[in-house]
Amino acid sequence: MSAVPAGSSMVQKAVTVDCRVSDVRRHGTFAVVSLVAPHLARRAVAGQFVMVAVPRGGFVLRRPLSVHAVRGDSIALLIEARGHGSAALAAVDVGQTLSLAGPLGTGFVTEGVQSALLVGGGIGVAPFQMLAERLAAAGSYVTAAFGFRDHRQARVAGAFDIPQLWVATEDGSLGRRGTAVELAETLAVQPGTVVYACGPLPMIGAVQRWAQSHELTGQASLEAHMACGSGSCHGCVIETTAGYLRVCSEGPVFDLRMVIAP
Amino acid sequence: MSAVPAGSSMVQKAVTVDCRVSDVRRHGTFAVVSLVAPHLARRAVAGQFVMVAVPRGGFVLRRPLSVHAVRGDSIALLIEARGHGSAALAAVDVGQTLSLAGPLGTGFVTEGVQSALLVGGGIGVAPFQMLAERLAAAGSYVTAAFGFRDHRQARVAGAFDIPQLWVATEDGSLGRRGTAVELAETLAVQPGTVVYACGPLPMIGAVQRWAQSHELTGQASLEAHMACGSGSCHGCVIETTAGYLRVCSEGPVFDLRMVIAP
Amino acid sequence: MTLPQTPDQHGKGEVELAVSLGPLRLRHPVINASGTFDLGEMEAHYERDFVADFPFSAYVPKTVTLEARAGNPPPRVSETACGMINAIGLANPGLQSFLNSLPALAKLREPVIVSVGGSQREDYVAVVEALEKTLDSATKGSVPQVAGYELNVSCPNVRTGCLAIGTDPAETAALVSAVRPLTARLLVVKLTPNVTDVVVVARAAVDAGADCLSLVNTFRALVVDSVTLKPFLGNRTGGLCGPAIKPIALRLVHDVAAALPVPVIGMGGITTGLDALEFIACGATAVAIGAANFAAVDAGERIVAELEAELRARCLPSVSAARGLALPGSARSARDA
Amino acid sequence: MTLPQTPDQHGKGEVELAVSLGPLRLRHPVINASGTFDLGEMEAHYERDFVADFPFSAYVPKTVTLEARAGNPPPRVSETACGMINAIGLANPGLQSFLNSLPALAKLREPVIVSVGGSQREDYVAVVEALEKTLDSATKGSVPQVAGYELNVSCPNVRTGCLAIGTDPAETAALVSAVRPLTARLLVVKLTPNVTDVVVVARAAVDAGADCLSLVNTFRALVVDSVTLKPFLGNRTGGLCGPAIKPIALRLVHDVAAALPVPVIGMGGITTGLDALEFIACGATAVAIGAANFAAVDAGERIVAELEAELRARCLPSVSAARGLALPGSARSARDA
Ligand SMILES: Cc1cc2nc3c(=O)[nH]c(=O)nc-3n(C[C@H](O)[C@H](O)[C@H](O)COP(=O)(O)OP(=O)(O)OC[C@H]3O[C@@H](n4cnc5c(N)ncnc54)[C@H](O)[C@@H]3O)c2cc1C
Ligand SMILES: Cc1cc2nc3c(=O)[nH]c(=O)nc-3n(C[C@H](O)[C@H](O)[C@H](O)COP(=O)(O)OP(=O)(O)OC[C@H]3O[C@@H](n4cnc5c(N)ncnc54)[C@H](O)[C@@H]3O)c2cc1C
Ligand SMILES: Cc1cc2nc3c(=O)[nH]c(=O)nc-3n(C[C@H](O)[C@H](O)[C@H](O)COP(=O)(O)O)c2cc1C
Ligand SMILES: Cc1cc2nc3c(=O)[nH]c(=O)nc-3n(C[C@H](O)[C@H](O)[C@H](O)COP(=O)(O)O)c2cc1C
Ligand code: FES
Ligand code: FES
Repeated sequence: MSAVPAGSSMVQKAVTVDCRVSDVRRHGTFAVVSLVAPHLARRAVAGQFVMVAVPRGGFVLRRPLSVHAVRGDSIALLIEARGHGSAALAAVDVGQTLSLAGPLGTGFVTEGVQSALLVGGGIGVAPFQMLAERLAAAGSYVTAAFGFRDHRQARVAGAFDIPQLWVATEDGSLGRRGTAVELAETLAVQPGTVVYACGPLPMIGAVQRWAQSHELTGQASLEAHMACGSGSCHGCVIETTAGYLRVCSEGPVFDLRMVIAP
Repeated sequence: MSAVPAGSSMVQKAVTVDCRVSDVRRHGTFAVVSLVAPHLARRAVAGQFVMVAVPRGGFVLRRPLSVHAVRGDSIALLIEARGHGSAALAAVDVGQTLSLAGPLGTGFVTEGVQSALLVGGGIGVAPFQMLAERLAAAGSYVTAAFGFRDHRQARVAGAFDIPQLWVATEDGSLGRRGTAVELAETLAVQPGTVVYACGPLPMIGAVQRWAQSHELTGQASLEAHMACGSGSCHGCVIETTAGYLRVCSEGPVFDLRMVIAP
Repeated sequence: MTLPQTPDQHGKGEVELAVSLGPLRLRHPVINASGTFDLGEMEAHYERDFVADFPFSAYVPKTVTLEARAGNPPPRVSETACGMINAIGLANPGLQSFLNSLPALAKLREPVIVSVGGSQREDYVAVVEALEKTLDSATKGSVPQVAGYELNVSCPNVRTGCLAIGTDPAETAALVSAVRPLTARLLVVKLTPNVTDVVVVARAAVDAGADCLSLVNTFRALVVDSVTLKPFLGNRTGGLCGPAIKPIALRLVHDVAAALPVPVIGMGGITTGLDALEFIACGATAVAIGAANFAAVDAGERIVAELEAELRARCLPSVSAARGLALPGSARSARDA
Repeated sequence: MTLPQTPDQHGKGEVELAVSLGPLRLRHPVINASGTFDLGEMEAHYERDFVADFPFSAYVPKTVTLEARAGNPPPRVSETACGMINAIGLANPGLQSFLNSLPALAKLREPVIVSVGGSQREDYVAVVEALEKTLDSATKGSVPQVAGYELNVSCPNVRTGCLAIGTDPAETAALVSAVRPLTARLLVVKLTPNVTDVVVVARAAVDAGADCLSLVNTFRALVVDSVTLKPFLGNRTGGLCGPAIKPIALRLVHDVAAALPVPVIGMGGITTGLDALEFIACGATAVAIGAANFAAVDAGERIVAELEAELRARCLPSVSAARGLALPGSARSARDA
C-alpha cells in the first residue's frame, strides 16, 4: 500500500499510560474530561488522538478520542455520548483512572499558515481547541465555523475558547441557520487561507467542494471505527484518491483533496 | 419430577425491585450490603434468597444471595468476593441501586424448635444471622459453630450478632483449630436439637454423618449455579435421594438426610 | 447509534406490531425461546399473573420428550463473557405429564407452540400423534390453543438424536416428512448453528414440508473449571447462548431468510428491542427471547415496548416495513422511511 | 475461582514455560494470532523496541497472499458484546513486498511462522515456493528464522478460496498435499470453526502431512447498522472473535486435541493467563493472542506472566503438566498437583 502521509508526520512515539481524571465538565451530552498526562501533554500534536480503554466490563476495543486541549501537564478530551462506549467514557468521575495509548496518528500541519479557517460539525470540533491555540501561537489568524444540529448539540461550543468562533445550527435554534459550510461561506476569507475540516464525511465533502471553488487548500481529519489504532489491523481504512488508507496511521489528518466523500 | 419440598414452603411470592444501598460494611473480603427493600423485608423467610443483577457490563445472569438479616425496612446481604460477579457486587457503594428479585426458594423451618445448632462454613454462614434471630424470636435456644479456612476468612464472623457463636479455623489462626463439624462435636448438644447446615457440599456431608451418628434431624441449605432462580431452567439441580432437585425452587433448604454429598 | 432526535417528526400514529407466521397471527413478534420461560413456574414463584398478563405473543414450553428425562448431572449452567452455557439435557417430565398440564394452560389467551424433542424419529412422531389425539378429543376451552409444533433437532446436550438429526439434512428431511402428515398445525423446525451450511439443512426441512424455521439453538461449547482445570459442566460440553452469539445468529438468520420463502423465528442473544429489530431486518418474522428471561422476568414486555419505540424512531409504520431491510435484495434503508 | 491462598506452599521453584511445537522449541506457549499484531507498525508507532523485546515466543505476520490485496470496503470493524467483528479481507501488500520486508525482521530473536493465504491452491504453492527459495539463498543473518508456515484456509472475509478450502476436508487435504513436499519447515493448518465437524477437516489436514493445527479463526457473523438497518460492514458479513467466542473455541480445541496426535495452537478470546491455561488444559500446546492485542499493546507479556502465576498457584511445575487435563482421557486434576 503506497502510504501517502498527508498530515504532519508523527513526531513522537506513543506510550500507554494510566491517567487520573482531574476534572470533568459537562455541556449537554458532551463532557470535557481532563486527565493528568504529562507525557501526552508534552508530545501530542494538534489533530492526534489517544486510544482510551472503556472503564466498564463487556468492552474489548479502545475508543479513539482526539486531544481536545493541552493545559500544562494535563490533556483534555471532549467526549460526546453517542454509543455505549462513549457514554461510559463521558460518565467518568474525578479521581477515576483511564488507560490511554497515544499520541497516535498524523497531526495537522500548522507551520507557515497565515490565515486558518476551522470548519467543524458536531463532535468533529473536538481537536479544534488545541489546533486553534497552536495556530495562534505560530502566528496564524484563526477563524472557526462550527455547525450543529440544534441548540442542544451546540452547547458543546461552550467548551471552546477561540476568539473568532461562529456557530450555526441546522434548525436555526442557535446562531445562524444552516450548516458549517454555509456559515463559512458568509465569512470573509482571505486568499491563501488554509481550511481545516473535521466532521462527518458528507460535511467534509461539502467543505472540499467549497474549498475547491475558492481555490483553498486544506486538511481534513476523518473518523473510522478502529481496533488497534496503530496500523496493525487495517480495520480503519477510508477510501481516498490514493486507495484505501488507514485513518489511524496514514491519518486521521489527510490532505482535503484526497478524501472521497459522498 | 416428584418435587419434595424439604424446607419451609414458600409463603410469599417474589417481586423484582430496585433497591438503594443504604450502608456497606466491609470485613476482609466480605461486605455486608444493606438495601432499602420494605417489600422483601416483610416477606422473606430465613434461608430464602434474592437474585441480584450484577451492576456492571458483560454479565448476563443474576447472582443468588441469601437474605443475611432483616432490619426494619431494610435487608442485608453478606457478600464474599469470589469470582467476577460477586466482586462487582461486593464493591457497591452507598447510594447505588441494585435490582433484586425475590424472595425466592424454600426457607428454613423454624417452628417448634427447642434447641438449634447452626453449623456453617465459609460464606455458607450468610443466612444464619436471620435464622438465629427468627429462631430466638420463636423461643429456640440457638448455638452456632462457624468454621473458616484461616483468620482472614474468619473476619466475616464480625458481621454476626449471635450470643452463642463459636469459631474454628482450619489452620488454628483464630479460635479453635479444626472444621465447623469438629467444633460442633465439642459443644454439648441436647437431644432433639435441630441442626442447620450451610456451606460447601463436603462440609454438608460431614454434618450429615455427624447428625446421623447423634440421631439429630436437620436442614441443609445448598449452593448451585443458577440461571433463572425460579424453576424455569432446570439449571441448578443437585443430586438428592429423590433424584435431581432444583436448588432454587425445591431448595435451597433441603432435609439434611436427602443430600447426597461426597 | 444516534438517531435524529426530532420527536415532532415521529412518535405520531400507530405502529403495527402484529405479524403472521404463516396462518398464525401474532399480536407482536416477540415470543419466548423454549426452555427459558416456564409459565407454571413463573406463576408459582412471582406475584404477577403471567397467564392473564402474558408478555409474549405465543408460548413455547420446554421441549417435551416421549419419556420423562432427568437431564444431565450438575453443574448444568455457567456464565461466560456476555453469555451463558447450559447443559440441561432436556430435563422434562415427559409427554404424559405435559398432556396432564394442558388444562392449566387453558386460560392462556396466546397460542402455544409445542417444542418436541427425541432421540429418534419415532419419538417425535409419538409425541405429535399423542398431542393431536388429545387436542382433537378435548372439549373446547379445556386446553390451550395449540397452534403448532417446533421440532427441536438442535439440542447439543443429549447424547443421541436431536443434534445428530439437525446436523444432517437427510435426517432432518426424513423427520419432517414423518411428522408432516400427522398435523395440519404450523410445523416449525428449530435449526442448529453447529453446521457448515445452515441453508442446506433449512432447505431440506422446507422441502419436506416445514412451514417455518426457527434459529438458532445454542452453540456447542465448553467451560473449564478454573480450580481443577477439568470441564466444568457435568456433561463436559454445553450450549452457548446470550449476547455473545448475537452476531453469528444474525448472520445465520440472514442466510436462511435470504434463501428460503418460509417465515423465520430469529433468536440468539436478544436483550433489547433494537436487538429484536436487527433480527427482523435480517428477515425474521418473529423473534424469541431466551437467556434474557433470566436477567429479568419482565424482559418480554420491555423488549416489545422498546421494539415499538425503535420502529417509531425510524418512522417505520410496522414490523413488516422493517423486515428484510438487511437482506441482499433490499434496496430500502430505514433512513428512507 | 478461589484457589487456596497459601503462598507458603507454592510460589517456590521454577515453572517451566517452554513448549515444543513438533521440532520447534518455544520459550513459552504464547504467540500472536495472524493479522492482529504487525511488528513493523508496532515499532513505528510505539516507543518500545518490540523487535529487541518481543513479547511472543514466535511471530506470525498478517496472512501473505501472492498478489497485493486492497481488502474489503469500509467499515471493516465493529465492536459486539464481549467481542469484535472484522472484515479486513486479507488486505496485505503481497508476496514481493513481504519478501522485501524480511531483512527488517532479521534482528528478531524469535522464530517466524509465515501465514499464507490465497484464493486457490496454486497461490499457496507459489507463496511457499518463493519463500523457500528466498530463504535458502539468503545469507545468514540477513533474514529472520522462518520456522514454518501457517496455511490460512479459514478467513471468512474473502469471496473465493480460503474458507471454501477450510470447510472442505478434500480441498484441505489437497492443499496440504501440494504444499507439504515444498518445505521441511513446520506446516501448520489454521482451521475454521464454521463447520459441522472440525475433527473431519483436522484429520484430513494431518493425514495429508500437516505437523500442527491452529484454531480457531473467526466465526462468520453479521452486524446490523442501527441507523439504516442494513449490514454495517462494507463486506456485509465479517468474522467474530474475542472473549464472546472463547467457550466455543475451547470446545473445538478440545475436540481436535482429543482426536489427533499433532500439537495444537489454541486461540479465540484469550485475554488473561487463566484463559491461556484453559486452552492448554483443553490440549493446546501453544496459544495465540488476537483481539486482546488491540485492547493493550502489552497483552502478550502480561498473559505470559499471568500464565506463570496461574501454574504456580496450582503447584503445576510446567505448561506440559497442565496440558490436556480437561481432555477425556485425563484422570488427573489440577487439584492433585
Ligand atoms: C481519530 C478519531 C478521533 C475521534 N475523536 C473523538 C473525540 O474527540 N470525541 C468524541 O466524542 N469522539 C471522537 N471520535 C469518535 C469516537 O471514537 C466514537 O464516536 C466513539 O468511539 C463512539 O463509540 P461508542 O462506543 O460510543 O459507540 P459505538 O457503540 O461503538 O458506536 C459509535 C458510533 O459508531 C457508529 N456505529 C457503530 N456500530 C454501529 C452500528 N452497528 N450501526 C450503526 N452505527 C454504528 C455509529 O456512528 C455510532 O454513533 C473520534 C474518532 C476517530 C477515528
Ligand atoms: C441459594 C444461594 C445462596 C447464596 N448466598 C450467598 C450469600 O449470601 N453470599 C455470597 O457471597 N454468596 C452466596 N451464594 C453464592 C453466590 O451466588 C456465588 O458465590 C456467586 O454467584 C459467585 O459468583 P461470582 O460471579 O463471583 O463468581 P463466578 O465467576 O460465577 O464463580 C463463582 C464461583 O462459582 C464457581 N465457578 C463458576 N465458574 C467456575 C469455573 N469455570 N470453574 C470453577 N468454578 C467456577 C466457583 O466456585 C466460583 O468461586 C449463594 C448461592 C446460592 C445458590
Ligand atoms: C437453560 C436453557 C435451556 C434451554 N432449553 C431448550 C429446550 O428445551 N429446547 C430448545 O429448543 N431450546 C432450548 N434452549 C435454547 C433456547 O431456546 C435458545 O435457542 C437459545 O438459548 C438462544 O437464544 P438466547 O441467546 O436468547 O438464549 C435452552 C436454552 C437455555 C439457556
Ligand atoms: C482484525 C483482524 C484481522 C485478522 N487477520 C487475520 C489474518 O490475516 N489471517 C488469519 O489467519 N487470521 C486473522 N485473524 C484471525 C485471528 O488470527 C484469530 O484467529 C481470531 O481473531 C481469534 O482469536 P481472538 O479471539 O484472540 O482474536 C484476524 C483477526 C482480526 C480481529
Ligand atoms: S485501527 Fe488498526 S490499522 Fe487502523
Ligand atoms: S436456576 Fe433455573 S431452575 Fe433453578
